[in-house]
Amino acid sequence: MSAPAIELKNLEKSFGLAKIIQGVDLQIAKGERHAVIGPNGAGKSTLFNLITGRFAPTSGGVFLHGEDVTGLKPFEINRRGLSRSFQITNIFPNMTVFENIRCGLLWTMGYRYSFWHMIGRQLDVTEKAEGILAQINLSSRRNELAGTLAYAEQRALEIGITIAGGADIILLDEPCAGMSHSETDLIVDLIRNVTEDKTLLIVEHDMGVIFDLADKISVLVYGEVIESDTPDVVRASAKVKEAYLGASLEEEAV
Amino acid sequence: MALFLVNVLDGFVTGLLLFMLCSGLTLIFSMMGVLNFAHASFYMLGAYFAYQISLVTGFWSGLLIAPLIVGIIGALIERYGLRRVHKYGHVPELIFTFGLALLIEEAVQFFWGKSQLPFSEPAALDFAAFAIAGNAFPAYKVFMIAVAMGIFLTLLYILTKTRIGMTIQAALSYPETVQNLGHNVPLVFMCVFGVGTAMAGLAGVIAGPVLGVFPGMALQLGSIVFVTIVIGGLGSLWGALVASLIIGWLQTFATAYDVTAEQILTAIGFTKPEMIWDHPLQDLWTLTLPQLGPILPYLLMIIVLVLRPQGLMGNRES
Amino acid sequence: MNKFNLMMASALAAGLVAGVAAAQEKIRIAFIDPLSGPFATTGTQGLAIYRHSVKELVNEPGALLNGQAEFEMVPFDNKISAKESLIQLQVAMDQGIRIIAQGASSGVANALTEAVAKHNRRNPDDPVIFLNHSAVDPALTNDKCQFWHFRFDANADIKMDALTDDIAANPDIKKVYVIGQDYSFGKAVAAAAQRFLKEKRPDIEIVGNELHPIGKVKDFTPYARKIVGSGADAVITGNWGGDMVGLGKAVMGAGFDKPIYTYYGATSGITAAFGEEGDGIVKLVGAGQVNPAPTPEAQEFIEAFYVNFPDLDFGQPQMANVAPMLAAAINEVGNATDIKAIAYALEGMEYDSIVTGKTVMRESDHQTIQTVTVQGQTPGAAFEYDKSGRGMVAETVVELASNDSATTCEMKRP
Amino acid sequence: MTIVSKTPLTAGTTRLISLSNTIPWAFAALFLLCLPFVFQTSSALTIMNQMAITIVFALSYNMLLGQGGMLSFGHAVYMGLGGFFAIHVMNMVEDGLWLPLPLLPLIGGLFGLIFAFLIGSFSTRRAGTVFAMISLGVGELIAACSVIIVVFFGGEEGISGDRTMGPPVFGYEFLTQQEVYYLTVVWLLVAALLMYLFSRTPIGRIANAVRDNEERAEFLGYSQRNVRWISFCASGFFAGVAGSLFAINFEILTEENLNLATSGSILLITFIGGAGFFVGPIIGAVVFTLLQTVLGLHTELWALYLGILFVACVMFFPSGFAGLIAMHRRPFALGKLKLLIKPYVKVAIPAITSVLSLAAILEILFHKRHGYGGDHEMHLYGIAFDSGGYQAVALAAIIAAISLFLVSRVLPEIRDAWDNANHAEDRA
Repeated sequence: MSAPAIELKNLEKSFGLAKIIQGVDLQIAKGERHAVIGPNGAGKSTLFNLITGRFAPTSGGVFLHGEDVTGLKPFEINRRGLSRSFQITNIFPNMTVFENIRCGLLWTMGYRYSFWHMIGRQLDVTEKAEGILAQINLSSRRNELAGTLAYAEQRALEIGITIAGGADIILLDEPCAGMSHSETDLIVDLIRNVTEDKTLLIVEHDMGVIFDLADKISVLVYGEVIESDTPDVVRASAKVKEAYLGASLEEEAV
Repeated sequence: MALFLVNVLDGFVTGLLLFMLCSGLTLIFSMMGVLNFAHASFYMLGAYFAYQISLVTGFWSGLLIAPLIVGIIGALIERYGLRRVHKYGHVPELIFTFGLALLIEEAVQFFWGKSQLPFSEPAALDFAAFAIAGNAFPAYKVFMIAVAMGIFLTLLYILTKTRIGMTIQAALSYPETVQNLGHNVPLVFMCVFGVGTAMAGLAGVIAGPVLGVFPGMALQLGSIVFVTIVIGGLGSLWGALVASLIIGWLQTFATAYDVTAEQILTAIGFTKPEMIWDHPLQDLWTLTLPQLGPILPYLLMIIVLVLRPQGLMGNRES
Repeated sequence: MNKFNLMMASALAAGLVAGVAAAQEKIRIAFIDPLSGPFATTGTQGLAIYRHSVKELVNEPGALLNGQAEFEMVPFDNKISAKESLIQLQVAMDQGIRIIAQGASSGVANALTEAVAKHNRRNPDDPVIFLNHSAVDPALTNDKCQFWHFRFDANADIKMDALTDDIAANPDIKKVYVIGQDYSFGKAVAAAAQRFLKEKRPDIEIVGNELHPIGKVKDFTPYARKIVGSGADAVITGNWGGDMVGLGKAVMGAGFDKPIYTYYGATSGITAAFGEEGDGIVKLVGAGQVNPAPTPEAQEFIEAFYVNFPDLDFGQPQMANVAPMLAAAINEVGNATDIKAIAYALEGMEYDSIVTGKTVMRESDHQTIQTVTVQGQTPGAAFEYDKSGRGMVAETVVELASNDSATTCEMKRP
Repeated sequence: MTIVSKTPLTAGTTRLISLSNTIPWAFAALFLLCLPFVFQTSSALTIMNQMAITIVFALSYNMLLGQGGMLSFGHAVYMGLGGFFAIHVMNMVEDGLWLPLPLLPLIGGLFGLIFAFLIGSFSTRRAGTVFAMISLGVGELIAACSVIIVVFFGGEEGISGDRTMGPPVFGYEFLTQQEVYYLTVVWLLVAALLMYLFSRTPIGRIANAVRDNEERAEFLGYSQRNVRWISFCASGFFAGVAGSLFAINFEILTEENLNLATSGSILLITFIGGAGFFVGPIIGAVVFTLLQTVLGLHTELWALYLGILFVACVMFFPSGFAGLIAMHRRPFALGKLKLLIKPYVKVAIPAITSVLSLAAILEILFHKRHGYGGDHEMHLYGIAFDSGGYQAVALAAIIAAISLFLVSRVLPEIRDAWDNANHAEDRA
């Protein structure tokens, strides 16, 4: 069997004295949709930041398709086929929606640092960007400045930028945060759509979304994975109930 | 040895003077996130106001009133200028203060002309306090040390012993906590800017008789002040003090000792070319330490920024 | 929009040029010196002296072409920048002005003399003449000399010659400290000091010879310490502007009470800044003299200057020679349009100046030979500087100073 | 730290050479080529040359500030070093090196590029304050070195050369200002076009992305440092070209070409023009050169006015002149620009009067204080009067007060007209 898409080996991260991630081991197979849940402050975002190179781990390792990427910079990890979105909308506010998407495309389409291509003439880029715009349903807002979009549209754009480059591992950090039910449904459809045949790692508070989308769920509590299995098993797990569902989930559901 | 001692004292005076400017700048930067490019211009304003006042009532009242006027002007500029620009972001803020520096220089020339003004130390302090091996140490410089130390101690006291000071200090390290100052943040900003500029004004009054009062005095000191707080670490008061003293001594000692490149090069085994005036490396051979003095702070800053971008004692990055 | 602006720009510029080009029957002299910025005082003062001398010595007496013509000074602000000077030179030439006067900063003078030489080489039928009234870098009349440049001030070497005469006559001076700004002029001063002292008083020891960065030193105290520490009996410096004030105040503040010989240690706020402390200590070497007025005409002339320009000082007497000497050359030629002939007429001209005595424009290098004096800051002088109640009084007077000095100039004449 | 102003480049799929893109360039070229027939004096040509050089320099600066979000206080270094190398090469040509003058800017550009590459290797690691401070330090350092390293920089008097010593190009030896003008203008067009095209390449767009959000760009596969570094190098190249053009025009380079004042004024120029727009620096350069040379001939206070304009610009229209013009795009698109004409004209007269009378107050006060003593006769706007008494100031103050009052009366009308012009449907 080939190496897992993402493998974390005894990953640890401390800020000063505070140990935020304490020895996480996790394997995510290729093509799997994997969700990470856990109460606030469990270290989910930190875990994302460790995988994507935003922070360097204190110890342990991160492997993509068997390759050690521990301590690499975000752009180096991205070039190995991993792309992520952010919990707090992170787009290019002073550029148009179309350009936002296009920025996500350029590196993987081989334009890199090119100053000898006229970008407007690269029909392959344009076509692909238009395709993604259609996919995230923003074609009509194509020439608006991204900063002027409505919140839900910005979230969609965020996902669009993330998947534009065609990375085969997608990390989504609370894509549905702050959305209404109808908007959430749209986004979930979108996510399912765009991550076809890809490996997905997602952090989300909305349990409906998680159980709807995920093939496997890992539960992170105080920087440790206490359970990692199929939704049914997790739902039934006493450990999880005790540590997480018992207290926090009810709170969350309010 | 005697000369060494004299230079230590002189460098100390220079460093403390620099610190008076840097402390205000640091205060403003820490609280408001604004790198005030015009800080040295307020220093210049202080000197000019003090000169004008001294014509009427003498030096001592100028020492008190001039910084006050400068502080009020600073507060007004914050209220009606900076606050307006604040919403556009940090770069326009920096550019605003840059423009302010140009404008103040022009305004000063408009009112006082372009020549150096005869602003001298008060007669009461116009004597040599003591002499070390024939080198007189003017009483005025002793006074400068006293004032600078006084300011430093007052500042230290306010920052560590009073409530408002604690809050300010917290804000120095954790900018987010500025919100804890309560709902009237704009007023606090205005006061901080006023106090910061008033300190620059005070430094101007004190430095005027020694360094001269002329329209270029802000420019001459402007970038050095920046360099100092960047070396010390943006937002760190102790860093500002340490960096000020380092630069004060660095410059004093660099000018005090005539180490030449020729001595060094000969010492490590090179021979001086005979036709030195035609040699492509003539400038290398004729280089002396005093020549390099003024650029040492910039060199130091670049090295510090490359190796330790947060500065010597800074605890946060830009 | 940019095109529109450009058009407006050009329209404005053209209107401007056309406006001034409506020439009067006056002979115009372009005065290109700093009139704004940190050195504006120097330029403003020079312009005032020019205007005064044009009025008193040429126009009112009708001394130009039998009263048929008058001089007019046209000021151009060069902001003491070489680039700006070249632009102003171009503007002046476009306005039909062929006589250029400049003096503040040898750097600018170097740029101008080259530009003038280039222009005259490229336009041999329409030459321009450059009258340098106070840029004293010796190179201008030595290695860099050229036919169209005339210097009316005594150059740095000539001044040093006079200055060292004064030092040589003072047996108390055994050690001298030379300090200057790190650029061509400062280096020229240092070299000349060494040369003349060695020649005139080999027993004098030069205990310090150093250059400091120009305009960059905030606090001269460390330099002052070195000077006091060296046990010097006199200081020689070519510093000007803020560097002069800074150095002077620091040296005196460090307890130095012996002579400080300067090139530019007076007026423009410097005398006021030194005040009482500088009395009897600060010396200045310069062409001509102000206190006491050397001639009754000079007395009258300078008095009138202070009446007309109460806020300014009569600082550089030799500037008053430019207009009358130029007038004499034009009179000799008979018109003001044949610039080449005027230049030839200036060469070798002898002139009896009211302020600088017998004055000769040396043919070999276009360097004026005239009276050079060493003056001391004295309270209660008749013509005061900076309204400070003190002025510079001549102490040593050298007539036709350095008359026989050598030059490396190889003048190429058209 | 990001620039707030918006990028105007909305075109995504337009072809490189579309008609609408070519016309402005062709028009600009034609216009520039015809200018010397209108303004024939050498000084007008010199001013135009200076403008052209400033435009190239400002555009290169805006590659940093506007396009890349890097605030530099030391950009003169690259222009100056490029210029110094160019003038040394010019002197080598005089000694026999074969190089036609029109190719000289390439050399200067190359050296600008080399130094940008070296200095950028450590300065572009971070944006924001750290970048700004390093640029300030490097700028001061090189400017100070210029006085120390005399062999290369010529000390205070600088290095001069003679452009006419190279091989003639098609019979031209560049003796006249006119020939130099054409050389400069061709380079201006080439450089401006290249910089414009650069902004439309992948790296140019990613530079915008890094300016807006450097972290996000990193997660798209781009190293923010490399993106900035490349922009920095390109900017250095064009600054070097500007420096060479300076060398060709003025035949002299001095410390002034490297110092903080020059770096500061290019920031001022770019900002006044509008850093968020490609044409911004062009407008800024033209306005600045005019203020400096033309206004400078008429008043000693030009720098004061410039300072006031600059500060007012930062406070009231931070997107610069170009931003002011761009604001009218919407009314124009709605076909309602004409609604604005009447109120604009109405405000223009009192506004201009108030500006002139306020300037008059400054001028009279200044004349009173610093004018040639005793001589209180003053000429202003073609009127001769006595600046000694208080009458003149009082008169100017009254006029200023009245015209300012009139301006304040017209303002609501403008505001209404503006609202109206910016809405598709008519408002009562």
